[in-house]
Amino acid sequence: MNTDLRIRLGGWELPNPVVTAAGCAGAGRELAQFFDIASIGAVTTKSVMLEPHAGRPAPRMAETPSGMLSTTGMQGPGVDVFLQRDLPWLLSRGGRAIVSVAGAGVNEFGELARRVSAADGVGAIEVNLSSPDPSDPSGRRFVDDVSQAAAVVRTVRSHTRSGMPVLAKLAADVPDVVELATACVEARADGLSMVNTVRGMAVDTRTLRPAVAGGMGGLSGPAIRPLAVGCVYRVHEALPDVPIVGMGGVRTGADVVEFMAAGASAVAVGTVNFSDPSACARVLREFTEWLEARGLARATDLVGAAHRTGVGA
Amino acid sequence: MNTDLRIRLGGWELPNPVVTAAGCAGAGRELAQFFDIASIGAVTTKSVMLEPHAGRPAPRMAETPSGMLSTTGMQGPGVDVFLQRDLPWLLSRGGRAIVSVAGAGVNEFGELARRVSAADGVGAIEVNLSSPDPSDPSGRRFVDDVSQAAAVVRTVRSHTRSGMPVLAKLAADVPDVVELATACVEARADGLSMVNTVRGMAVDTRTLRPAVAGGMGGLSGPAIRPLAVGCVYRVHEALPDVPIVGMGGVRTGADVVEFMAAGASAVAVGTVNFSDPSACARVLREFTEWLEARGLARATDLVGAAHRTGVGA
Amino acid sequence: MSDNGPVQTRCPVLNVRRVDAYYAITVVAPGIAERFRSGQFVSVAVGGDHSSTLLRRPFAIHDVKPDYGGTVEFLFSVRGTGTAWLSERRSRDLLDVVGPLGRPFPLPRDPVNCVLVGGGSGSAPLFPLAQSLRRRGCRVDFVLGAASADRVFSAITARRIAETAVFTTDDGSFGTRGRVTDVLGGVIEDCRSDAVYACGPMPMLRAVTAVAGGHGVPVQVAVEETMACGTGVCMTCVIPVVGEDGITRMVRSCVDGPVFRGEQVRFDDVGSIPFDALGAPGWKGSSAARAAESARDIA
Amino acid sequence: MSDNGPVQTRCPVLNVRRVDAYYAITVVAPGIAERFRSGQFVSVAVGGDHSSTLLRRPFAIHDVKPDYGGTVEFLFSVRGTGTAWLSERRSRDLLDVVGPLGRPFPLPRDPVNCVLVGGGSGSAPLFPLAQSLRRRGCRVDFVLGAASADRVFSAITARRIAETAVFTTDDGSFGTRGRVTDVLGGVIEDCRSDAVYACGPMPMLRAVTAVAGGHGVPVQVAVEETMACGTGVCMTCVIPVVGEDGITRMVRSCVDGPVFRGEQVRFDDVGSIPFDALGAPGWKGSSAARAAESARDIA
Ligand SMILES: Cc1cc2nc3c(=O)[nH]c(=O)nc-3n(C[C@H](O)[C@H](O)[C@H](O)COP(=O)(O)OP(=O)(O)OC[C@H]3O[C@@H](n4cnc5c(N)ncnc54)[C@H](O)[C@@H]3O)c2cc1C
Ligand SMILES: Cc1cc2nc3c(=O)[nH]c(=O)nc-3n(C[C@H](O)[C@H](O)[C@H](O)COP(=O)(O)OP(=O)(O)OC[C@H]3O[C@@H](n4cnc5c(N)ncnc54)[C@H](O)[C@@H]3O)c2cc1C
Ligand SMILES: Cc1cc2nc3c(=O)[nH]c(=O)nc-3n(C[C@H](O)[C@H](O)[C@H](O)COP(=O)(O)O)c2cc1C
Ligand SMILES: Cc1cc2nc3c(=O)[nH]c(=O)nc-3n(C[C@H](O)[C@H](O)[C@H](O)COP(=O)(O)O)c2cc1C
Ligand code: FES
Ligand code: FES
Repeated sequence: MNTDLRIRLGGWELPNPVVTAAGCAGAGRELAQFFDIASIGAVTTKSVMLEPHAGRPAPRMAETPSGMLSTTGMQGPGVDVFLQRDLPWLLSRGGRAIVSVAGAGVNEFGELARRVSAADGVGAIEVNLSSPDPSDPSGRRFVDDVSQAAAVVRTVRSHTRSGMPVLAKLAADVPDVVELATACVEARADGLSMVNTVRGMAVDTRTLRPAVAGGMGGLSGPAIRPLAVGCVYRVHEALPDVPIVGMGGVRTGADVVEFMAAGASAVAVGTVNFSDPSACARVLREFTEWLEARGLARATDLVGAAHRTGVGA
Repeated sequence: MNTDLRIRLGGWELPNPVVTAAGCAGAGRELAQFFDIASIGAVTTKSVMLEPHAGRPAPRMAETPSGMLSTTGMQGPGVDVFLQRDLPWLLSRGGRAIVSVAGAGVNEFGELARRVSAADGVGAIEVNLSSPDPSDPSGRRFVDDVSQAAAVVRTVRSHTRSGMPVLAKLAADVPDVVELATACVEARADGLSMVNTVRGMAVDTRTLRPAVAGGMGGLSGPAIRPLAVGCVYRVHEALPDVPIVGMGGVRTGADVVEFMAAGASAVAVGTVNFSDPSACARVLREFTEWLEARGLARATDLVGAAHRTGVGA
Repeated sequence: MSDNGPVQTRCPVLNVRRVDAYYAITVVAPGIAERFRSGQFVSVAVGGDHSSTLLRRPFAIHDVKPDYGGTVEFLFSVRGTGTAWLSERRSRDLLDVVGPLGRPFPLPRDPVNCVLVGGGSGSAPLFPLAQSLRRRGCRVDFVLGAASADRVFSAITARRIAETAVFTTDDGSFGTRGRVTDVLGGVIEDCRSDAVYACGPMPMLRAVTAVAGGHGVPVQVAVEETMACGTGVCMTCVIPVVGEDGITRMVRSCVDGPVFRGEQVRFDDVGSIPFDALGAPGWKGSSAARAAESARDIA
Repeated sequence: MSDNGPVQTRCPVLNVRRVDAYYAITVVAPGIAERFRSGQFVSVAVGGDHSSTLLRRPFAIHDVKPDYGGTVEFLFSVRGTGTAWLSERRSRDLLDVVGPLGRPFPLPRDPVNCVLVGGGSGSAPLFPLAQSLRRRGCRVDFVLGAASADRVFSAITARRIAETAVFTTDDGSFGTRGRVTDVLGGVIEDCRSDAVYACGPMPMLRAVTAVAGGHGVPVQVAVEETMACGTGVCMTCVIPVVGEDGITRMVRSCVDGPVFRGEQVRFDDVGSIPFDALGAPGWKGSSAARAAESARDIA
């Protein structure tokens, strides 16, 4: 059977729905040692900032049941190095790029969008609204203030060349994810990526100190999948025409099915890249086999299936 | 060594910090087949409502990575039956009772508090603020509105006989758990129980339908422990003198240590009672062994240790 | 803590066998074996101490033997992660097993004629039941159905224990093509059955109850609802059942069942809350109903 | 996908041995064996497919043999859930192993004198290193330390391979009572060492670096930072390292290490972000530094 795996994010077509999650695949180079990086839908690159950032002190991670806590704090070389060194490498291997941007303050987002969308070969821009705003000492995130989040999206959209999709990356631990999503779409986001890590903490029972430096970290991995699927489901219900990149704990092809049935058009593999460096290729294979076994001709037919009855049942 | 396990919740002393979580141990009768129910700190009973409630349709549960989703919807026989049948049984076996109450609307909470605190032998009242208010068709929870939550606590406090501690049970998925906790304490809660299940969802990939009836369910189990520990840590930081009953994914004695180090005075075992019916006794034993191995003489010395440096290290 | 309630034990696996499409695991569990009555089940922890699959898996007890102080056997087909893990166990591995759980089949006082109806792996609890009934002098007849020949359960044993044994398969690869209910009426007539016992999926139990009712014969059904705890504390396994007092309650199939009188189960309403169930949104609690409720189960 | 990069394979366990306080696991992994250079490590998935312990565990490669196409051995002590699970593996079980990972020890071009310093299980990577150095005609001396006698690593092998081998234990139960650094200076003098190689906990590496520096001898250290991925994508394993250009960067110990030149590691600042590190809050990016950065690693 010839299963049609193609999906669309706004005006951009991807060969299949499996992408990487920002910050969990670098810019593709390391994982390309384990599978053909051009074979998956796209690589979402680690959020890039205007300037180099050294990130947070160690320890930066702790394992938790079916998940992990981390605080890398946006470490990266800055947008210049990214555009000169990392992006060209990815494109040279035939990879498709969703470039995640993180600004310190609204204006930086505009500058980042301008530079990134001017670069050759970028497929889409993802706006990281869920990491703490480095320009705000209180540690507040853009998603904590719906109007701030919308302002960032509006700025990015207006600095991004037309036709290039802008995806707003949301968090699950917000007062009302549907309200946030709606505000981002009204600010002209072409799609939504959801969800980012969820704030949490672990105590190291050997030292009796917080297990990651600074106390709170971001929880990711299969543990948070029900939170993520719930967000995707509710947002798709409210905004059925807006493409969603679903993520949070994807480990198998069946998890891709779960996210797509809840309403995602594409699905990102994050933390599981750490535990299984060939995960993206395996997940894509398992997903394809699932579609074939169910006799579904098009991957897109799955999108939102859990909102209807009797799809492919 | 003679380790002192006693802890206090307001004016009430418990022989040790291990209690059951509401809705995860009935009123103690079923688990008493597996261990001596009087040996643990207390039994928190399933939230009782004024009238009998049939709860939500099936399927009511789905397994998720290191957790489960559930929607039982407050099924129960109502407060009369509880006070005549369930509570006396628990007390007859020497058990200590924290009675969880759930009202449909603020007034019912007052009536419940009046009746429960008038009954003989109740140790404390826990106010379930985190399940949907059955009198509100939108499915909103009391915790979603800080002033509503405070109003409920105030009402319960004023209908509860003086000297009996009132614990406000909070959720993790609220805009600001510290603000909520502070409002409850200002409304004269003597302590806080945290956290309840976190809203989430799973899709059954066989049927492509939501795995629990109604779509969204409550996520519990070890998966949510980092969320719960994070809430306890932040609230203890803000309100160091308020006793906290910590819960969310407790599975072992080390997890009790983790919650206490984050700031809990007592720690509840919930979902793990389902997978291991003798869990409470095992967890208490493991916790005691941990204290002995570290040479800590008093369990209370652990409370908040992660906020200081060098405790018992 | 209790002499006839369930116990939790780490039991050594005696052996794991393949039986057609099924696996049979026998564990050494004297405490469970000595308490067992037919219709009861065990719940088994899967995946080891650090597994991400938190919940136990329930399995009907298929056989109990006195060897090694008492062994317990259960059968299963591989369905998902838990049963896949179980199928990989080897002798001497330890399993954490809780049991026996649930209410057993009520046994007739007199030596009456009983038909035992099972579907696929749901047939498991009928075998110890058949033994108990035979010991009481009852006549036992079997009707066993399955999707295909390799899923028909212990056909040889059934033939050995029972007076007659009729088999049906969906694909006709063994016995009669069709469903158990296609042949059940005839068996009840031919064997002059006084009682029906049935285990299997909910739609089958509903159809069996209808056939038995049509013949004026009482039926006991053992249901298989999804269960988080199996011990009665989680309230996730409920189904609507009409009590002796005529009131419908959402009862726990793990401790109030899994065995119910067929006509008391509101099969049409499984998966919903009937409007007239105790405490349903539409329910108006009469003081009589409430008094009945508080009188119930006061120990 | 690449000829000298790491590979991911499901490898059969050849055997699991106890060696004093340690376990040694040998797996059949030709792809890893053929690529291996000393100082590199493997990362192993633990707990099975449905484990709640998501992350791999990193272990230094202790030995590589040509048997069965290529075997790889690593040693570990039981510390937590992952190592406990590993200690229960049996021959023929499959392990999901990724490797070889990390930058190997740089080897001297000339046949110089080398001291190899290890602490506890941290000594593992020194043994294949010693073999490589010997093959190049280098003189090898060992200084191995541990908490107690049963934690001293492969004393016999060390004596066999090396010109001299000195042992220290914290409790004096074997060799000299004290720490490796108490004896290291003497060994460097006595053996006229030209280079030091060290593996073990961070405080030991720092002390060794200080001693070697005091004797004007270069030192290569292999660090053990907590690692989520081991392949360079997660950025959780970073430590502050001074580059050839004098700029401090937070570098990934899994792919930029685990081997570093001792004097380049800012041991005092491990666990923090030095104010002058590239991109630190206090850092003022000069255009020169930025240009250097973008020139770096452009493939
Ligand atoms: C009282 C009772 C007795 C049973 N006896 C038997 C038996 O003798 N032989 C047998 O093969 N099976 C029996 N089952 C069904 C058996 O429990 C399931 O096949 C098993 O739980 C599937 O687990 P899994 O991890 O392989 O499947 P998964 O689908 O991965 O399980 C996921 C979750 O769903 C639950 N679940 C899945 N299928 C069922 C089901 N059919 N019924 C109830 N819960 C389910 C699991 O317990 C688990 O919580 C019985 C069920 C009940 C309630
Ligand atoms: C490059 C490298 C090489 C190593 N080589 C060896 C070796 O040859 N032999 C050996 O015994 N140990 C070695 N270690 C340490 C080994 O990885 C840990 O002992 C092991 O991960 C502990 O896992 P656990 O599940 O038993 O412990 P847990 O404490 O349960 O592990 C929890 C988490 O902490 C991490 N962790 C725990 N201890 C360490 C540690 N000391 N270093 C890094 N991460 C840790 C684990 O990887 C895991 O993510 C090495 C570590 C690194 C980074
Ligand atoms: C170590 C780590 C680094 C991350 N870095 C970023 C980032 O730079 N930008 C971003 O938008 N999300 C980042 N995330 C969030 C992931 O993209 C993803 O949204 C989240 O981890 C949930 O997916 P998962 O459970 O599959 O990992 C990071 C997550 C982890 C674990
Ligand atoms: C099946 C189930 C029923 C619950 N019922 C109640 C309840 O009646 N009242 C309440 O306050 N919390 C209830 N909870 C929440 C638990 O008390 C606890 O806060 C939560 O499950 C987190 O702890 P855990 O991860 O240990 O289960 C319930 C949880 C579960 C899983
Ligand atoms: S399975 Fe928990 S009450 Fe029945
Ligand atoms: S462990 Fe992930 S980058 Fe080093």
